[in-house]
Amino acid sequence: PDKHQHPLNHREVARYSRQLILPEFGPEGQRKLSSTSVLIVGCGGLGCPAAIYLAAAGVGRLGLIDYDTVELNNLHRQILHTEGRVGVAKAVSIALSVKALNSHVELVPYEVVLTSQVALTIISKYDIVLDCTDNVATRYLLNDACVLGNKPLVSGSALRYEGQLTVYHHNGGPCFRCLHPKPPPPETVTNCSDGGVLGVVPGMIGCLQALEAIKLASGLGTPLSRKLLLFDALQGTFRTVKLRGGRSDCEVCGETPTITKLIDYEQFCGAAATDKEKGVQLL
Amino acid sequence: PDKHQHPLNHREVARYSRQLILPEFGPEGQRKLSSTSVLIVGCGGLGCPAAIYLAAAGVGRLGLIDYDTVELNNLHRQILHTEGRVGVAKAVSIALSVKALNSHVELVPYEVVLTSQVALTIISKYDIVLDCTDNVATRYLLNDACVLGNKPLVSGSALRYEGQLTVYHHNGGPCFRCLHPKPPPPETVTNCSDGGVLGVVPGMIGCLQALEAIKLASGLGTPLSRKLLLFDALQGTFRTVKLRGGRSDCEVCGETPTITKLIDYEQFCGAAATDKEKGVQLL
Amino acid sequence: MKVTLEFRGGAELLVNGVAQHPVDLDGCKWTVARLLTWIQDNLIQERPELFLQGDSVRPGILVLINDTDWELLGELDYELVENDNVLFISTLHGG
Amino acid sequence: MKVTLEFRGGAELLVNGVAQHPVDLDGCKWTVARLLTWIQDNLIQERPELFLQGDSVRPGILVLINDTDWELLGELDYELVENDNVLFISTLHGG
Ligand SMILES: [Zn+2]
Ligand SMILES: [Zn+2]
Repeated sequence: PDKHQHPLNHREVARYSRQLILPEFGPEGQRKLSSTSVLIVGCGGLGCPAAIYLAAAGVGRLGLIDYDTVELNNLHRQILHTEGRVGVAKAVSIALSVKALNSHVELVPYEVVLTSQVALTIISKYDIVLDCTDNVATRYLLNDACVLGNKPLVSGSALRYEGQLTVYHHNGGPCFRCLHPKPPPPETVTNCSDGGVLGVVPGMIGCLQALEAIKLASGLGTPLSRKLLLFDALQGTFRTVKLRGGRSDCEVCGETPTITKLIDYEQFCGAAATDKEKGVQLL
Repeated sequence: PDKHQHPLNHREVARYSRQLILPEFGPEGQRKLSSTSVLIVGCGGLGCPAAIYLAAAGVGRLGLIDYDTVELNNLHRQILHTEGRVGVAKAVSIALSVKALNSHVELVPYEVVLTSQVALTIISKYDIVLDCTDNVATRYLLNDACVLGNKPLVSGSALRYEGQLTVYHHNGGPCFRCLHPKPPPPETVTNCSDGGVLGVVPGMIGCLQALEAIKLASGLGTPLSRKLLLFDALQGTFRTVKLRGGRSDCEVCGETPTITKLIDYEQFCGAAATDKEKGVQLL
Repeated sequence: MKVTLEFRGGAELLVNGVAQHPVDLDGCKWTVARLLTWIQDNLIQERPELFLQGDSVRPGILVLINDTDWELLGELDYELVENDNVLFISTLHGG
Repeated sequence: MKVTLEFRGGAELLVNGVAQHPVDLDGCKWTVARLLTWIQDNLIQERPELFLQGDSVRPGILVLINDTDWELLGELDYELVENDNVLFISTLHGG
């Protein structure tokens, strides 16, 4: 029997009534969402809003990956953590907040570093992957894993007052490597520890990642594939630019790929897979 | 002594380090934010994200108005409430979630209906007001109160797959009445109970309301005054349109105002100040 | 004269749920006032009073011409030019 | 020929922190390749290797011409026309 066809129970009708009455969504959209699993990689500024809005909407299963623990300096933007959970694993902390809102979502926290050894195994268990990470090496790793595992990748990023969003490897659109065959020189990459970020910027982008995942899961609307959204918080402006399609000569998603298994991404990028502070004097 | 001049203490430097290193924000922006009070009217789909991001960023005092209690059907979009708090006052529920994230923000929950009797007294205690309400009568009331009390009003709204955002009564820009001298016919107004809403849409707009309030408080960037942002979640598009300035013949903010104290807004609009379900059969 | 009419924020429900209407108007002198009558006669399916009231749009609908408030452009007297975009947006109140 | 150059996502730090640069280029035949050299000579304050690498932009910078990926328009060979907007955007990685 089709897993989308189960009737909604009384509890689901009561809880989701405000989205069930949306004509394009309806009970069918709700069923699709509840049979969809989403993997959130990174439980920080992007992962928090993405996780809570996906759970609120009633996604079936939510995987939450982060090797890190909550620090006080996370709390200006990572809104699902709490003062009382400083020192607790971020994946566990998000799961606690999400469970309080919706106990019917299946939550799978992973307190691991996403490495080339574990990535494909974990990703294979999910339908949609969200890149909520904070460093170049993990972004290439996740991209290649999603291409090899054939999953759409909803990629968000934020720094200072700007945010970027797109959906990779979906419906003929490009993957991250199609846009960026070579990694950036390490000295040109700024992370949130060094460059700072206004907290509500990843808030916005994380909400939009949840929205894109809901659209992919339910078939609603037009996903942001082959398009890149640029958000400028200071001006309050949004700009959508048109991207190339998938490149036939892409090393991972092209016609004759040379990357057929995951490689060493820290070596490839010349940078560590972490956004940890490097002891910079801030003030 | 200027209240903006107090030095940041060690805890503040540690907690807010990622926004303190933003050159345009810095310690001065943080001090301005911590000496700013923001009133959030409506603790629902817009008020939740607005409250948590303002608190995370370190606003000084947060007023939270809502007469209503948490219901199960709120939880698909009102992400600061929990299953365990169904039946609890929404203003109190938000305060509990916000306090867990940042115990240094002063929280003032008001479990009241915003009426013409209490509005001016409450608003006079705050620097910036956020309209996170859900009905036309309260929106006119709040607009007139902000004009009479001379406070900028960050107005957000959401329905189905669309959201709207602007800042009223700021820097020569229009107030709500400049745009809408007459209320809409009641039969043309749809609320979230009747029309439904995808939860992440008020999520986005509430984040943007927090952003606009942070910009107003800290003097960063360009506020969304004389402009209206239109968000379409299905297409993933944002559009900013240019609005008129304040009208010299506006009944409340014009040169010879006829509205010099608050009136009866339910009578003016021919509609109740509530978004309660009217027993509609949903499915 | 080719112009695009758009209906958003719920106003699209007055025109069969379709947001974008590219239309080709006969002749060349079209004020917004004339356009409103044309829309009422040609696009509105039912309950025209939910779109027009008197000779203007009903309270609650904003009119934007090329993304600018029509109040800055002469409102009913504005004369359309080729490729203009006229957006009718119903103000939302939910939260 | 008047064109607007924009630098975003951190790329503006290479050009004095200014995002928008309206410029007036001498003559009329300007490929993007020629523009890149001009930018390096006229706008980049220091460390040009953070903008150019070989004869193209360094990895991590996307080029958008009138909001369209330059890869769809011929990349270095695209010939600019009056009022073109060329956006250099550094890809963000924070979260
Ligand atoms: Zn590719
Ligand atoms: Zn006014």
